[in-house]
Order: sequence, then C-alpha cells, then structure tokens
Amino acid sequence: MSVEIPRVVVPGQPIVPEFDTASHSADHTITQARKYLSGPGTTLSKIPTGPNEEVNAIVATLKGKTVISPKSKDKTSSASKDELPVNEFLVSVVNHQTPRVPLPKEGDYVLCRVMKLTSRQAFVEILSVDNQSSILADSGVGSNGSLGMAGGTSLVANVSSGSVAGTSVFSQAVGATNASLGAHPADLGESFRGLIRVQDIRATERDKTQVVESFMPGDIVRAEVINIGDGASYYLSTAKNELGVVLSRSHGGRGDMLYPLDYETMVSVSGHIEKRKVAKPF
Amino acid sequence: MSIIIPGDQLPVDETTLNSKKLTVGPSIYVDPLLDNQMTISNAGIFTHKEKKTKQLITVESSSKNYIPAVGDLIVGTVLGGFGEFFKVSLSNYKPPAILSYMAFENATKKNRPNLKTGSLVYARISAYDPNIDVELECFNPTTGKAEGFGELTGGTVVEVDLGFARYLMFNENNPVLEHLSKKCQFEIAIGVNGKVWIKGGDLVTTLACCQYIEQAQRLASGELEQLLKKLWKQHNI
Amino acid sequence: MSDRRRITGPESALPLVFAPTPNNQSTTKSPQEKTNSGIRNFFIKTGIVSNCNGSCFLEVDNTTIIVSVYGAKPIRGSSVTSASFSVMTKVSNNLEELSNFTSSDLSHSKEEKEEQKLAKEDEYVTTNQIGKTQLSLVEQKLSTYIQTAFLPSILLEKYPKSSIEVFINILTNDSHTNSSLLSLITWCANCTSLALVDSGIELKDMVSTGIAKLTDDQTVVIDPSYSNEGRKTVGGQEVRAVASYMSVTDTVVGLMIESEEGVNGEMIEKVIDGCNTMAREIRSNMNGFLVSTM
Amino acid sequence: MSEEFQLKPVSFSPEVLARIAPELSLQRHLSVGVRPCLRSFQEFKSVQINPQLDSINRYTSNQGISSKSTVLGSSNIKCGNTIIFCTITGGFIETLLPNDEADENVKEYEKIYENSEKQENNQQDDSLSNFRTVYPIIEIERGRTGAPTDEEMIISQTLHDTLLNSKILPKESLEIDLGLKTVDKDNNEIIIYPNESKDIDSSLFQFPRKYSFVLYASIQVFSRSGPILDAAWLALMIALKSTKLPCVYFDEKNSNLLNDISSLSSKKSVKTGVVNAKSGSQIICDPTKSHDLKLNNSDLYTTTIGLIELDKDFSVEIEDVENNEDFKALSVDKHTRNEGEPILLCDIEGDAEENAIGSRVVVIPDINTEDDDNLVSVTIIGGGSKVTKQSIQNSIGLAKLRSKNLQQQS
Amino acid sequence: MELDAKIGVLNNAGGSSEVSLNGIKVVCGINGPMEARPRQELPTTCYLEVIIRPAIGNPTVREKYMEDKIKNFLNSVIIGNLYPRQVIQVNLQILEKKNNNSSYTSDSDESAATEDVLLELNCCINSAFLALVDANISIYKAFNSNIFTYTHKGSLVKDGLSEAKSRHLVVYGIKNNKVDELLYGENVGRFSEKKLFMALERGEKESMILHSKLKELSVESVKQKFVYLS
Repeated sequence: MSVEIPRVVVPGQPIVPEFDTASHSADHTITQARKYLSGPGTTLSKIPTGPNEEVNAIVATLKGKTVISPKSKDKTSSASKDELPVNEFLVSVVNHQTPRVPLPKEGDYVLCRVMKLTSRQAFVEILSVDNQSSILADSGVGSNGSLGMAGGTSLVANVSSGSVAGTSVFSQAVGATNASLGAHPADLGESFRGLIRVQDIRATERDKTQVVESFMPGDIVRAEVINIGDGASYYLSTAKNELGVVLSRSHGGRGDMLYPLDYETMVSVSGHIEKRKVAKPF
Repeated sequence: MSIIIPGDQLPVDETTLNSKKLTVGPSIYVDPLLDNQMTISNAGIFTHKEKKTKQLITVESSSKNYIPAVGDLIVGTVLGGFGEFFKVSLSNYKPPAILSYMAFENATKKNRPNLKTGSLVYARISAYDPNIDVELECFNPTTGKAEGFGELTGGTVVEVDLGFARYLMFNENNPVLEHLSKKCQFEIAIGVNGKVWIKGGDLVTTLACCQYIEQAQRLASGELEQLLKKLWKQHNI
Repeated sequence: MSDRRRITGPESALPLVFAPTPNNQSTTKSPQEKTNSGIRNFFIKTGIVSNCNGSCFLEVDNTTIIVSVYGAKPIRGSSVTSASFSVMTKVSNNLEELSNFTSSDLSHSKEEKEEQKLAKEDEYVTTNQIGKTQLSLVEQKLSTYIQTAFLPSILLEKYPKSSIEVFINILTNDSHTNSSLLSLITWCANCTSLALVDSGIELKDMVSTGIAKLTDDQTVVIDPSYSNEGRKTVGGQEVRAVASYMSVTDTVVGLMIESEEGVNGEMIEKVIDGCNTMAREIRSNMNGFLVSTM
Repeated sequence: MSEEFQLKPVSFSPEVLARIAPELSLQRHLSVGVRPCLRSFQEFKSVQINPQLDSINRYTSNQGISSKSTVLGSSNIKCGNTIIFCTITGGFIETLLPNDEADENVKEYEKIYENSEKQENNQQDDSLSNFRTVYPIIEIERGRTGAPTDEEMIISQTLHDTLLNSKILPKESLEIDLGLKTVDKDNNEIIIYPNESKDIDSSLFQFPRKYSFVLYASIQVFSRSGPILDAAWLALMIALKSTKLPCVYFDEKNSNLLNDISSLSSKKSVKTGVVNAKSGSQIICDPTKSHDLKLNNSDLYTTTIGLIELDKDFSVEIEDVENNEDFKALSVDKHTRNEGEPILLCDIEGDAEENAIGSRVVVIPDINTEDDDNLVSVTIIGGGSKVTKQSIQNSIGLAKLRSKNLQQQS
Repeated sequence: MELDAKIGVLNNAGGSSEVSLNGIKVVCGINGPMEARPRQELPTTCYLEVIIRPAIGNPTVREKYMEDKIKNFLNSVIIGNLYPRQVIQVNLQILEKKNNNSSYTSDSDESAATEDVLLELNCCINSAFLALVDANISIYKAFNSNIFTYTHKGSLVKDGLSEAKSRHLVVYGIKNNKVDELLYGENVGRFSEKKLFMALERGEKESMILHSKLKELSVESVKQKFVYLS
C-alpha cells in the first residue's frame, strides 16, 4: 500500500516516512524503493509510531502545500547491484501567502545600500533578498520624529538617544534565557550589515579596481552573498555582470538619477558622468 | 570689504557671470539639481576676480571646521600606529587621516619611522576623497626628501580660526609674523587646518609667542605692537 | 526620579479608589457556553498586524490578546550561529485585576502579601500607575513560560545572526471570570503558536497548551473559568496546572502547577491528563483553522 | 536626452522599490495618477469606529458594573490597517480652598493662591489656565523594547498640547463635588451627593479640601503604516466622549481629613498598585454612580495632508501604462493641476510616501461653530515642496470635509 | 518686544549666539560637523541633532516635542549633503523663561508650559540661525521666526504676549534677498481662514524686517572675525 501524502500541511505534521518500500506493481512485490529528502519547509525527524518505536519521517515546518519532485539521480552514489533501485524525491512545503522569512544565505542575490567606503572595502546595509521581500517587516521610518529624514534616500537612523529609564525592560525579559550573550537587539530600521572587499568588486582587473570608482555612499547595489561572514557583516561580491550598482544619484546623492552607460560609467540626464561598477540591466 | 550672508543675492549680475569661464569657490553652493543655481550658503567676504578669459567668485569665510583639500599643509597629532600606517588627527571630532609608514624620507619596509602617540607632524594632504580616509605624506614625493615635513619636536600648538591660519600662510609679509620676528627668534609651522605650531628659543618665549598668535587674530594690525609689548612685559622677557 | 520620556501628569496626583461593588448590583456575566469538549469558544484571526512578520488575535470571553512576531531580524554585535529567541509580554496599563493574582510568589514580601490580601478582601480597587518602566511580575512570568515552552519548537539553527522576537499584548482581560494567571498563560501560548505559524518561521511542531483544575472532590475541570466551576471550598484542596505539548512527538515542553497545599503524584497526573486533553482539542482546532486559511 | 544610449528598465517589486528608492517609487506612481497604497490622491483611509470595549469600562459595561475595572472610558478604532486601542483612567488631585485655617503653611499657600486667583479673574474666560488636558502615553508596537521612541514622545506631547490649546476640556469638568458617606437615623450607611439632595443642609458638604480629577490616556497602536497623529487623536477623542467620571464621596468613618492624605501615595502603593484602603483614603469613588465627562466640543479632528510636487524626471509615459489591464481597474487621478502647485495627499501611508513627503499641513477645524473663526489649529511644516496659499486653502477644505464625515460616523 | 542678540558668546562651540526676545533668553551653540556615531551615520547627508534644555530642570517630553518642530524644517535648510556621515548638533539652552520662578511642574503652570512653547520656539529658531551662520554651516537660505497674536478685538499684533484669541508662529526662509518660502507655521486658538492668511502675509513682511536686523548682526560678527585684515 502506498503512503498517502497529505496535500496541505501544518507545521509538525508528518508528510511521508523517509523510506517508502511500498511497491506499486500489481503483485505486491517490492520492486522499487523511494527515498524522500527534506526540502525547504520541511525537516527530518523521528516520529513515535508506537511504544518504543520510532520512524524517520519528513515533517512539515511551515503551513502550506506539499510539493514532491523527483531528484535527478546522482551517478556517483549509485547503489550496488544487490540493492533495490532507489528513487529519490525532494519534499518541500510552499506557501505563497506568507513570504519566506527573508534571511540572506550564501548564494543569494541581495539589494543593499552603500553606507560608507574605505580604500579597501565598501560597507553596505542589506535591504532585501532576491528582490522579493524586504529584510525588515517595519522599516522604522518616522520613529524618530514626525518627519522621516529629508531627501528620501536616507534611511532613518533611529537614535533614540542613549539609554535612560525604560531600557531595563529588555534586559529583564531577555537576559534570563537569551543564550547569545553580547548580542544587542537592532534598532528600529537597522538591517544586516555587509561588506564588499575591493577584490570582490570586479571579476576582471582586480588589481586596478578602486572602491571610490565603483561605489558611492547612497548607491543601491545588487550583490551576491559569498559568505555569511563574522558577527558584524556578511561578505558580498559584485564580481558578475549582472551585479553592481542598480540605482544611483550623481554628486554624492545631491544630484539627479544616473543611468548606466557602460560597465563602468553612469550618466545623468543632464550629461554628468560618474564612475561605477554598473550592474548589467536586465 | 563686501560681506555677504546666506539669504543674500550674489553681488554680481548674471550677464557678468556668464561672460567668462567661471570658477566658483567655497561657500557658494552650486545646486546640481536646479540647473547649477548658485546660492550663498555661508557668511564671509565676497570677492570677484576677473582675468582675461576667466573669472573667480569666492566667499572667504572663517570657521573652525576644516575640510581637507589635496596639497594642504597641515599640523596633525599622531593618534597611534595601525598595521602599516599612523592615524593622524587633523581636527577634533573628525575622522582621522592616514599617514603611511612609507610616506617619509628614506622610509623602507625595514626602516620604519618612529612616531609616538601624541607627537605632532607637519604633513601634506596627498589624497582626498570626501568618501574615504584622508591620506597624508611627510615628504615631497618627487624628490623623496623631507623638505621640512615630519615630526615637530618641542614647541606648542595654537588653535586659530581657519581664515586666520590661511591669512598667516598665504600672506608672506603679514604684519603678525613680521612684528613677532622683530621681537624674537622662532620656528613656526602653519597648518591650514587651524593649527599653528610655534617654538621659541626657550619655554617662556614659546609661551609668549603662543599667546601672541592666539590673541592677534582678534586684533587689527595697528594694535599688534602693543600686544607684543604687553606680553613680553608680562613674561619678563 | 520622574520619568522624563513619558507624560506622567502631576506628581501629587493620587490614584482613584473605588469602593467595593454592592453584591446586589454586581452582576456577573454568565460565562460563555462551552463546547462539548469543555473548552470555551474562542475566536482567532491571523495576520492582523501588518508591520510584523506574523501575528494572531485571540479572543476568549472578554480576554483579548494580540501576539506579533518579529523576525528573523538582524541582531547586533555577536557571531551567533543560530537565532536567539525572546518573548516580551505587555499587559495593558489599565488591567488592574492582574495585580490581584493570588499566585503566591507574585508578591515580594510577607508584608506586601498581607497588604494584597487585605485589599482583596475589601475589594477596593485603585488605578494603576501610569508609565511603568519595568515589567510587572505577571508579565515576567508569562514571558518566561512562553519563551521556555516555545524554544524547543523553533528551528533556530535555520536563522543565524538574527533574533526572533515575540510580543504579546494583553489588551483586555476578563474581569468577570476571575481569570487566573494560568488561564492567561494558556491562551497567550496558543495565540503565540498561531502567530509563529503565520510568520513563516520554520517550526519542528506547533505547541498547543491546555489548562485544567483538580477540585477538592477530585474531579478534573478543563479550561476552568470563574462562575460555572465555582471557587474552591474553604479549606479544600485545589490543584491547577497548565501544560504545553508538541503533540506529534508527544513531548511536554512547558508545565506549571499551582496549589496552596501540598500535592501528590496522583493528583499531578490527573490534572496533567486534563491539560493534555485540552491541548489536543486545541491542536485539532488550530489545525482546522490553518487548513481553512489555505 | 542628447546622448545615445539605451535605458533598459531594471525592475523591482513595488515593496522593495519603496524601500530602496522611496522618492522614485512615489514619483512614478503619482505621475500616472495613483499612490503606492493604491488610494487616490485625496482619498482618506477608511475609518471604522468599533463599539467601545464595553467589558472594560467600569461604568458603561452592558453586563452590569464591571466591578474591578478602573477604566473610565475607552475606544477601539481601525484606520486603514491600523488598529488603535485607547483607554482613559483617572486620578485625584487636591486643591485647597481659601477658607482653610487649619494650618500655617496652608495660610501661606492660600495667600499665593488668592493672588493667582485674582489674576485669573482679570483674565478672560478662555484663558488657557481655565482648561485641562489629559496625560497621554502612546505605545506604537513596532517590535522593539526599551524607552519610548521619539515619535511616541512627540505624539504624546502633541496630543497633550493640542487638547489643551483646543480648549475643549474646561477646568470645571474635572472638579469634584464631594458627596458624603454617613449613617442615617436607622444606622444604615448612606451616600448623599450635593446635587441630588436639595433638602439636605448644604453646609454638610463644606469640605476643607477640594479635589479634581486628572485623566490619563493610554493609547496602543498596532500595524502602524504612516504618521499616526490623526488616528491617535481620533481614538483619544472617542474615548473621551465615552468617559464617565465616578461620583466621589467622603467617607465619614475615616474622618480625620487633616491627616496627611499623602499616605495614600506612599511608595508602597505605587509599587504594588494596591492601596490599603483602610489606612488613608477618605475620598472614595462610588462603585456604581457616575456622570458623563463634559466636553465643550467633541467633534474636533486633526487631519494631516502631505504636499508633494511632481518631478518630471521620474515620470512614466502614461501611454505605456494605460494599456495595462490591471491599471484600468484602478481609480486614477487625472486632476488638472496648476503648474507649481503641489499635489495634496490625504492620510500618508507606506514607506515611499512617508519618506518622500517633506511638507505637511495639519488642520483642526471646528465644524460645529457658526462663527467665522472656525479653525482651532493649523500647523504647516515646510521644507519639502513649497507650501502655497492654494495648498493651505485646499488642505483646510479637505480637513473640514473629513471632520464632517467623522462626525457622522461617530 | 525688540530682539536683542549677541553672536559668538561661547568660545568652544563651532558657532554660538544668545538671543533675548519676548522675555525669553536662549543661548545656542553649534557643535560639528563632527564624526557621527555609527548609529547616526547617514550615507549621503548629515545627521541633525537638535537638543533643547529647559531653563529649570531636566529636558522632558515637552522639549523633545519642540526639538522635533525645529528639526523638521532645519533639515531642509542645512545643505546636509556637504556633510555626509557627520553630525551637526544644535544645542539650545533656555536661560530665562517668561515666568522664571516656576518650573512648569505645578499644575497651574501647566497651561503656561503649553502656552510658552511658541514663544520659546520663536526665540530658539532665531538664535539657531545666528549660531549656524557663526558656525559657518552651509545653508540653502536664511530664516527667521516671528510671532503674532489676534487680540479679542480682532487686531493683529506682533509679539502680543498676553491673552489672545489666536497665536501664530511663522518661519520664513529668505533667499536672494526675498522671502522664499514658508518653512514652518504654527497657528493655535480660534481664527478664520482669512485671519490665517493675513497673519502669514504679515509674517512675510516682518520676516524681511527681522532679517535685515539679523543680517546686520551677522555682518558685524564676520567683520570681527576678519579684524586682523584691517
């Protein structure tokens, strides 16, 4: 008998055992084994099936619809002849209603804003992952006054000045069980930090690349996460054609919009030219 | 002396400005968004210089806020050594500038300059981009010689308005230093960042010189002699 | 020192003191009808708060709770390999009843306990202080319980360098049904569970929570509320408990037992059984709700 | 454009564009006549005024008296997505009567008091000192902890000052006419109030001290999606309208009134929020009797209008868009505007609008008066788009319109 | 009442001024532009910090509220893009307030506290302008603040301090020797639309008059700075 796979699942709900040796032929002989792998939205865990009995199963971690897709066979790990042929399937749970929790991972493309430059690297703030969803559910705009900062391009720096009365609330609530000592809650509107080292800006002519000729503070840059980095920053790279500056203003943010001219120059409508590591528009 | 403040109109009419190639000095804001409209953004002395093919408008204003420019000669304080460079403070509460170990006379990888934290240097701004750290050098890169740059030993530093520092620097025969040179011997290094290093023959003279420079910026040239007399009397020199 | 970040009004102001309500005029609302399972009807809605990652509104009798989940969001200054998880509870300033909880360890000292008792007997009620800056004991207890219970259910390792923060807001609390702290914990926990699912944060399992009471005649009452189940008889023994489960793996993740007298193993077993029954019922309700929203 | 180069659009999801380039996002939307929030320019957010939270109001609970509640008034409104809860609570404050001769210090105080009384008499009736306000604390839930944000502090103060400046809460509304709890002939406890018992000797009600209420407001905001002042004010207004002040009596049993009443506010009571009723309080709120809070005017509403100029550099070719099916479904603003006049946007919402709109006009009109002087407050914040006379006039018009709508609704 | 002002009263500030107006005295000191703390850093512009300290006691929510009012328009006056990632601090210490012997805490003074907000703002704004010019911070335009009241009889008075039907604080920006735009207006009380615009018009006129006075002061202080040239 084949295992019935639920179409719609909630977190914690077992979807399918890890191994399914059930046959699908008429004579009920085992001709084929299936192995299910845990994909996005699922995890592999032990489910009690009776007293002192457990079975490994793929369990949903999100609410959503199940999607089972066959995994292309990997030849190097082909089973020996004695064993049954194993077909592998990837089980995942998708939900289009709730966007995924937008956390940058290695290999993700992110959009970020250049905050500060040094001669060796550009410091950025990661705004969104995959151009899908913003990192922060609440951008924090307006929290430090009745107007956001003038000029628009600048994010709000929430400096709710120092810490006087009231901050004790947090330490009381979190201090007890927060395992990560030394970590501070980010301010409203404060996002993940990233940095692009000078050698990660361009794929070619790395030695000649200069940070100030590639980015300017305030630029919006599309970059790839190459490393989750240290406690402070993600490590990002723009060394691909489609990566680099996507939105920029001239004169260090004072002027008008710049448009790509070629891979290393941008131009404003009035004809003003500035140097950038330009992302190939697509 | 034509003094203008923000809110004023440019004292030069547009046809004049359009007649020749125009260079706009600091304190006049040229707005790239508004057709390069010019606005008086700071208070100061307005000057309009015309030459054959070009003209220059500037507002000479005085403040304590130093904005670096390549080629400026400055007096800085060493904040410490980091890896391959020193960090040097040009003005308080501003990001420090970077002075490479290699930017000294006769410097090699092995022969590193020895500057202690807190010591003073006379240096030139070698690279400046508003978005990255300022870079300094303590030698003339074409000759490789120190030419007066480097550590300033002894003496003391007076902080003056930037306008006054520029005045001392660019007016060779300015009465302030003329008067002083008649009174005593001294060494002086003027930083356009508003720091003037001065060293007299002995400690008392240094002190007197120091007070003289400081007070001179608030006096008209006619009163300088009197100030000198007063100070020298005060210090029994 | 006065609070300089809030408008607290004149310092010389005194709290209002309300006289006890004469019995004949104090009409207690008839409790909401219970379902067959013995659990009060409750209303839930997810996603009502837009500026967070997930949220849930829950109403049971006159208690209303909003839980919002923020995260996984950036955290500063640490090289953590997994997310940190924290819970903050805020009881609306005006819910005075909560300070009258009998939970014995809520008061600091004997003296204060006496004072509370006295106040309770007289049922004089006063206004709360505006602009408190510290968590009340109730808020702390609630936060701690929920944080502890949900910690094992969240796949924190999927969210490095970040934090997941749960904010529980108790907007109104039932002043008629004498809701105890335990009851509040139960509903806050269930609301949190749905808010977490709504946020799309990956969970090993949903946590469902039940509450039960063992009266002195050894009967188990599920989801006890004030009027139909009555107060304990004088001198009688009563055990109240709240327990949270991850039902698929049948794990208890949170437990709190409260009793004035000593309790034995048998009693605990009974009362926990009651909690389990309720938690299962709640879980199936939540499952049904979630499936219906897809 | 003189240069020859091709501009290929880079596309971003609307939400992301609003965050990375708010100004661009807003200008692109406005140039085709819609707002990022898909409302039309001068369309206000829908406002839903929910029945007050009956169960928590002490005196209006429809299930009888809510015996433990200390809440005097409350409101729950929904403004677009934003949800606001507001509750009003109270406190006493003591004022001295001039005929108190018990204490030297009091006499001293009395002189000052009398002087200031005289001054006040010289003043017009509508002197600000004849009006009161509430002490609001606003909490905007945004997933953070700690001290209040600047916004929370500023809105609190704005509510506080605006309420005072609009002179809708006269001093007298909060004054307390003390009743007396005493024992009648049959030795039954009775409470008598001066206003309801004309046959009783009025000298009974001559108390050496005088009390007033102070009102506190607690405002909780969920799903903030833009500037919050208008909605917070509305919630406060509706809560005040629903507010009932308790009748207050003096309990003869605890009669030593000159005993230091300040024992009530001892530190202990502050900490636990519970007062030992036996020791100090002679001033007690009646458990059931109350009266409405009298307001001079309960139909004042603040309206914030954002001003923004169209920037031609950002505009989208309208033909490109008009063929789009989705676009046709939207209500599009094609108001013909005068050149140089900014666009007026009602109820600023979302990152793009909030970040990019620099100039604002905040108006409180009084729609109940026949008088010409029908404005209570106009605040103009310039610096973004130029604030023209026309735009102020239009803003006032819009504010009046919105106030009338809200009046009908509440 | 006439404005009375001094420029450069603080030696250690980047720029400073002291202004007395309508019984209120304010000293303003500008710090910066200076290096911002990481949390204040804005990539392309400066972070403007306005700090108001009351005449008596510690700053409260009231001062925060006033700071916000000033910050709102000052942000658009300062050419922030010239000072990216830096902080400019505008410190305003109120030295004397109208009712100097009370500390706005007792409840009868509460209405005075609210009433005086406009007067204090008025004085602070004018003081801030002089101090900004003294500090040589680049600004797009000059600005100043005036306060008007309508009496109960309906006449419009400048600086009318006591009882009034409505009160109007107007701040205009001045560029190229002309009134450029309305930067901030706070109108409270009971008034008609017509009265509002009359007050605003009056504000434009008075703004130019006040500007010429502030200019005179500024020019004099620039002369003082360059005294060594003479």
